[in-house]
Amino acid sequence: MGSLLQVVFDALALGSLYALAALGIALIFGVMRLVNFAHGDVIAFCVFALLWPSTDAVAVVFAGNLPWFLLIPLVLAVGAALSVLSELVVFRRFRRANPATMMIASFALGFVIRYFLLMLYSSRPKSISLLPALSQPIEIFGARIPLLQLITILVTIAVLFGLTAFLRRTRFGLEMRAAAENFTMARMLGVRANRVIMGAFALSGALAGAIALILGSQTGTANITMGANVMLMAFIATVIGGMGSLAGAVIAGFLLGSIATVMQVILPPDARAFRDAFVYGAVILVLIFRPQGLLSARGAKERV
Amino acid sequence: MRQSPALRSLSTPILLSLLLVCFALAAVFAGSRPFNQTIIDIFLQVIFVVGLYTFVGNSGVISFGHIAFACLGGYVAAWTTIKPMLKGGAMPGLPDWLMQTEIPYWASALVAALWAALWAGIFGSVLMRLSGIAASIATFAMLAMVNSIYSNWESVTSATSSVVGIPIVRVIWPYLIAAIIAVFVAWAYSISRHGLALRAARDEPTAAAASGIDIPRARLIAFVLSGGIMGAGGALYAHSIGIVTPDTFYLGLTFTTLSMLVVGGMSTLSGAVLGVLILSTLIQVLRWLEAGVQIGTSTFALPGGVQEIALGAVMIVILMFRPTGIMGNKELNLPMAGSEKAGRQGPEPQTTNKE
Amino acid sequence: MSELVADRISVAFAGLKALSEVDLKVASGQIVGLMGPNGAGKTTLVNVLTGFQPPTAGAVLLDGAPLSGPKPHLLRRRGIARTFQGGRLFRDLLVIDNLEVTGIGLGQSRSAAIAEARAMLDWVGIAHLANRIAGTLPYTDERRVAIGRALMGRPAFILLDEPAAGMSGQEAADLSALIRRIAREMGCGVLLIEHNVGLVLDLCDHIVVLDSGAVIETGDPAFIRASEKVRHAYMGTAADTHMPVLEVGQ
Amino acid sequence: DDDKIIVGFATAATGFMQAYDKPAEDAAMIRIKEINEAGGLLGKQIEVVTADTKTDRAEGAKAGLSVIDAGADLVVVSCDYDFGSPAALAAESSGLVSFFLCAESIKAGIQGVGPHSFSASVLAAVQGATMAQWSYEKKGARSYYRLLDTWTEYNKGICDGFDWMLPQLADAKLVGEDTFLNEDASIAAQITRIKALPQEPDAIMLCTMMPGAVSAIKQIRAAGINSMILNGSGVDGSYWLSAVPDLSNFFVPVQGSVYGDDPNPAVTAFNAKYKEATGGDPSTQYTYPGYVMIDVWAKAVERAGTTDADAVVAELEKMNAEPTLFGPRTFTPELHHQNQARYLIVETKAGKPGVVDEWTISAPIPVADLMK
Amino acid sequence: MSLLTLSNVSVRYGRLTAVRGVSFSLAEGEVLFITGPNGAGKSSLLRAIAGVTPPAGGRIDFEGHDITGRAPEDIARLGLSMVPEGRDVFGGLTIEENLLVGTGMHAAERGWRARAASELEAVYATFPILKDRRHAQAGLLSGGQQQMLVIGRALMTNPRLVAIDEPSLGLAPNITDQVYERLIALRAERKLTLLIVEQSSTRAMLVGGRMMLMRGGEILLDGDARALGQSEAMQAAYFGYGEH
Ligand SMILES: Nc1ncnc2c1ncn2[C@@H]1O[C@H](COP(=O)(O)OP(=O)(O)OP(=O)(O)O)[C@@H](O)[C@H]1O
Ligand SMILES: Nc1ncnc2c1ncn2[C@@H]1O[C@H](COP(=O)(O)OP(=O)(O)OP(=O)(O)O)[C@@H](O)[C@H]1O
Ligand SMILES: [Mg+2]
Ligand SMILES: [Mg+2]
Repeated sequence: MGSLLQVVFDALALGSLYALAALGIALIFGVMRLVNFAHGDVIAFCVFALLWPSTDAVAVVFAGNLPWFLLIPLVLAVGAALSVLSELVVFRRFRRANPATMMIASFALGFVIRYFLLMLYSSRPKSISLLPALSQPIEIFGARIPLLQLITILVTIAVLFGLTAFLRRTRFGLEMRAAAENFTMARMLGVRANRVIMGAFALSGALAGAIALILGSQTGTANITMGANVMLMAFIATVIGGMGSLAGAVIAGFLLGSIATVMQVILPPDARAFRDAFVYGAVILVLIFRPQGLLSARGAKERV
Repeated sequence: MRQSPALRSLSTPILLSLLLVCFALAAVFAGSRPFNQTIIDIFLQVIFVVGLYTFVGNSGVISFGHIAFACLGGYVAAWTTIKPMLKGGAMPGLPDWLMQTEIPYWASALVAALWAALWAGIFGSVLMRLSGIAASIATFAMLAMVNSIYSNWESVTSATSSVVGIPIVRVIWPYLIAAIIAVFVAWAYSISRHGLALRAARDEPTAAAASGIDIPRARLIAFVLSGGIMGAGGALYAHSIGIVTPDTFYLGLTFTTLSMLVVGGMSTLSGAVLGVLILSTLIQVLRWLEAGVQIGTSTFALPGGVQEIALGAVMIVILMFRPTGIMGNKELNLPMAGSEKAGRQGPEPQTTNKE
Repeated sequence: MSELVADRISVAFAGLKALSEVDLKVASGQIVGLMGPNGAGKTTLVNVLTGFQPPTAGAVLLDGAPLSGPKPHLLRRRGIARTFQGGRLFRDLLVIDNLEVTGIGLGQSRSAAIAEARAMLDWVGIAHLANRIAGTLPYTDERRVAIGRALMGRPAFILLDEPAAGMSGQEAADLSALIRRIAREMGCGVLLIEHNVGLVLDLCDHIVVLDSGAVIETGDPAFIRASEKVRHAYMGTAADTHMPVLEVGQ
Repeated sequence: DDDKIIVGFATAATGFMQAYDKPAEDAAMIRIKEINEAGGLLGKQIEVVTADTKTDRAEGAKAGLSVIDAGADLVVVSCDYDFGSPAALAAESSGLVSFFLCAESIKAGIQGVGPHSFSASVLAAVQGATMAQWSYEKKGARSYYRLLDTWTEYNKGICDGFDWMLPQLADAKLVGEDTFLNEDASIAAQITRIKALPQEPDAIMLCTMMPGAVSAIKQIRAAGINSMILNGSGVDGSYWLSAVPDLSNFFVPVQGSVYGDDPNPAVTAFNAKYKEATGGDPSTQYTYPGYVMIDVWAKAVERAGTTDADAVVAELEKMNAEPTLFGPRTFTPELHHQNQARYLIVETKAGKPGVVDEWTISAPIPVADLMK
Repeated sequence: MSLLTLSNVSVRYGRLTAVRGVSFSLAEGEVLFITGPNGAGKSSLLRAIAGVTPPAGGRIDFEGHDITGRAPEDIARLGLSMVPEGRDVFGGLTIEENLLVGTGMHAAERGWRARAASELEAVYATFPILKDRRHAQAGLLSGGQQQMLVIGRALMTNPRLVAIDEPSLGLAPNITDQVYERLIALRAERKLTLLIVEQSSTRAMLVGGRMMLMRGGEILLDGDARALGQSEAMQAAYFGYGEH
């Protein structure tokens, strides 16, 4: 029983990160039909913002030493600011572009951010000690879960409910969803759509900041490509969750983490290296049986 | 007199091929081996982007997975062209007959095309039912699966370690010819009945179904064909540098290829080819700048990393001003439909009388 | 003679009964009108007949045999064609290609498809539009192209969903003539959905009126015109009821 | 040109390989400068040409061709086999000697490039074997757990060496094994498997590299697993230790110490020189093979009296336990790599790394075992 | 005082000129029908007024503000509500949410929520079917139901002027009547000004008011709806008889 619970915890530990990241991706996707590949680089940027620019191997910590109650808002603000900046400078000009164009633009933007970091910090991974107290595992019913992951799970769920309530219940949320569906029509109804979208970017950027904090404290590393893998999994979670459905994205994020964990547990040692092949195979299966996603977002299916 | 549309559009692949020939000639006249290699790379990229275009351009489904077929092709080159002796060491799990096989590079490219097309058929028959972003993710999952398998199947792919001993081909002609063939194949497909049906389905899937078009099947045909092109490209890529590893054929190449296609204009063949030529030229120029150019007495050089930043910025700017890519929805065509000479002879004497 | 029958078709969407036990029959050469208020289920019925919407209960019979498997492209190949409430042309293709593609979808050879497409454009009266990009056409012409496209391969049945919406009187009259020719000259069975009551009453041999997913009246035009039920559920000014009028002097 | 000797560096000046190539290249430059100051090689000054591979294979081939066209007598290629081999293959087909800056796969040499190719470093397998034997002999470890990051060949190489050594150690036992991927955000499931063992293993052989190594180590220690952790050289350096405060019971094999406590004072002197040249201390031991490379190649050229590739290769292949600043080096006609080497053992205790021992595996790892 | 004034407005799409130098003004409380054949430029004109397609030339004033080239949301906030051609419902939102989107622009005013609620009831009273399905997804409505929704939505914002492009498109005859009833009632209640585009002049003749005929991007006729509707000139202008 304890070991089963442990598997659940391990799955949650991995999944919570994907789930939280998926929220940031799903939000922007829901609002703009934009698959924001720059999101991963925003995550990396947030971590590097804690270090002084230097190409030495040893990281020169700068804001990273702040007490947590300053550190956390700072990182969230950096993420939000960079994200809003990217909307102002780049994405605003792509309102009418097709999704593929926006996606490549976001990819190019991510490229710019990545190489900018590379110039300042070199490609060498750097080590930082972020919120070290959070690495301690805690025991629940004989199963172990790092405090950090527990916090991640709680944050994910809180953000999910917060965002959902925000989108469902507030005027701003309603306007955001309307602008997402039909930008021009929303404007014709007096919605200041550009501001609304900027708000979405700010939220998504702050979520990137949150991921940065979690990844940073979990891995102890600042790495130019650190956001990329999480971003990729989050993107997949967004799609199999049902495009634009926040709850779907979160569930799918946890699901991906669980599949990976379960594969790791049940596969014989020789096959474990192929774990990802099984995980992606499962992704294909989910898509084949539920092309619209686990919780298909409302309006996703056009009627004839 | 109007010519048939098919014949009229023939000028597109011809013009594109001439452009490629110009690049090849530039390499020959420059006589520098690194430059020659650069042009070879450009031709390989043309093959990849044209292969991707064959599916993406006609179906409108963004595929993140096509580089998997290049991977399959690259390993076919490894399986069929490495000396049997070497093969045994690196990939002991190969079946005996394959172990003994040693064929020339062009034959390996052909086999690679068939092998990749076969797998495109197998994956495609499952995936082509999906559309939109779900299809994109499914193709990505396919890529990740292939990558995971090839990165770990020690006995037949040598896992993550580079497979060496693939004969290196450093002359430019085979690559030029392959790129031109790819261009013509893509062109022939897009004007074929299958291509036409698929493009119709791209714009209006509902109406296409109501017009009797079997959309999954139409997509599958394009998928198989483009998989074949990618496979051949992958094999030639292996011959251009002499090694293959699975991570050559993963996210990096996927995004380069997609970017070139989208920046060029993903719904036209001209966009596919010009996207490669323009971006590659840009990259090359930036690299020269980065390496330092002599202006007068002083050398001017960009600091390292600026090249990539500039490339990203230029791509964004191009897309800002041309959201449908450089070519938009237009094909490169002779200004005067039907007269094959017009393009090359420069401005024709103005003898036409205006009504 | 061929016959398309909706046999006790029901469709439910998550609690909403869009259609309940609807019967309908169209025979070759016949024009059947389908009327009803907004949301009555007319489009849904067409979707069922063309395979876009699997029915919750009931069956679609073609010449007495049930059609199995809701695959729109297969039903189209068996001769059940339709148009849509919006134009849904292949906007980036030429008009002629719009028709040619349909020929290809039906399995014709390329040259046969082109030949038939040309003949069809001519027959529908829009031969001059052959080389226009479909996306740039005005509304009325768009409708005609859509009808021409649906007529490729000479389907046994054609289902028209509000083809005259947004048309002026004269344009509607031209369309009406075209529809009559489709039935008379091609021998097609036509199912016509229209809110232009005059057009329906004038054109149809037989009319079915739906309301809230159920058939409330069927009969010939004269009968429908006289029906109190239909008037109540559906008719407005067109059947000369009261109409708001601005006070004089404004 | 006849009045100078050209060394061509087809290495990464940008991209992630730069972090590995640059320090080794700097060290090579120091050796070149020393030689030039001492009157040059065969009386000629050594000149350097460079071309950037951009951490890309296709670019690597181009960079190789560039330096060859610039007249290189020796082609130095990227640290890693995958990224260095395109340039090395170009050199091989031009009949030139090529050296990998610090590749640790057996393919970096005859097996993967050809008879003119060498590596300046030591095989990864030797690292795994060294750690296994040393911990067995000196630390009394008996139960081992093997955790492999399948991301690169280098990682697998370490574990291969470990696997080769383990059966030779009487009553040493492998109590479990698992894999992960460098980029995995969490290795919770792998840790659970270790925790599920009836007894904590004496040692965990961790075959991985940066940056995933830090994450793995952090998570292992956070989970309260205190076994010794044995590693390859890839995790050498103190730059990352801040991420795992107070790390202890952690062991790394190195060719020379960057911590200022190398038993050989000449190494410490080199470190000073390096700092003078680059402004920083060497951050990992991967700086050193660059120096060794120029050193052995120059000796071979002197002995051959020419830069002619075949003559130089013949001289290199005669080297048997040739002393260098970082231990003896041997090349044979079968192997252009080190399948046995002296390693310093660095232990990290309460967050402080320092040399605690020196170990050479009892027998070279047979080439046949390395090739399987 | 005129509420809306157009002076010499033109609209271009690339090389094609869809509206050529149109000028007219509309007084508060007036009802103006614009009719004309396909491609006359009616929709383009409306889009220019609403700021969706900025005019290529000319000037538009609304309530004394120059709104030429202003952003659509600013124009909407001045009280000009537009129902575009083709049903632009927010398919993923519920019907009620669709109706409420536009009320947000009054959020700065006091008591806007209460007013929004009463507007909502008024729309539901006109179109009971919308009330029945208030929590259903708008994208799943039938064509005509969507048309009701967009008209209702435009009225929710408490506008001074509504511009509606083909209100009767796809509506059952009795529903069309209801739409007009409601519009006319609103005009009486709060001096709502109406600008309605209809393909045919029949409805304008029934309702009365002012009518303009557009063709080829220009206004050919302008006058009383009933009088114009019956005139020979109308027929001729509509079909362009006697022009060539
Ligand atoms: N996919 C669906 N999901 C849920 N409800 C649906 C769906 N399709 C149709 N409906 C509902 O079924 C009912 C019938 O719709 P249908 O489109 O058939 O009406 P219609 O008679 O064509 O109306 P109109 O004249 O307005 O076009 C409507 O209330 C509609 O909202
Ligand atoms: N977005 C556009 N791009 C290019 N041309 C356009 C565009 N929109 C309209 N047009 C052209 O402008 C002209 C006027 O079109 P508009 O839609 O304003 O006419 P309309 O009077 O509303 O016609 P309808 O009664 O069919 O709605 C037409 O020739 C049309 O083809
Ligand atoms: Mg309908
Ligand atoms: Mg219009």
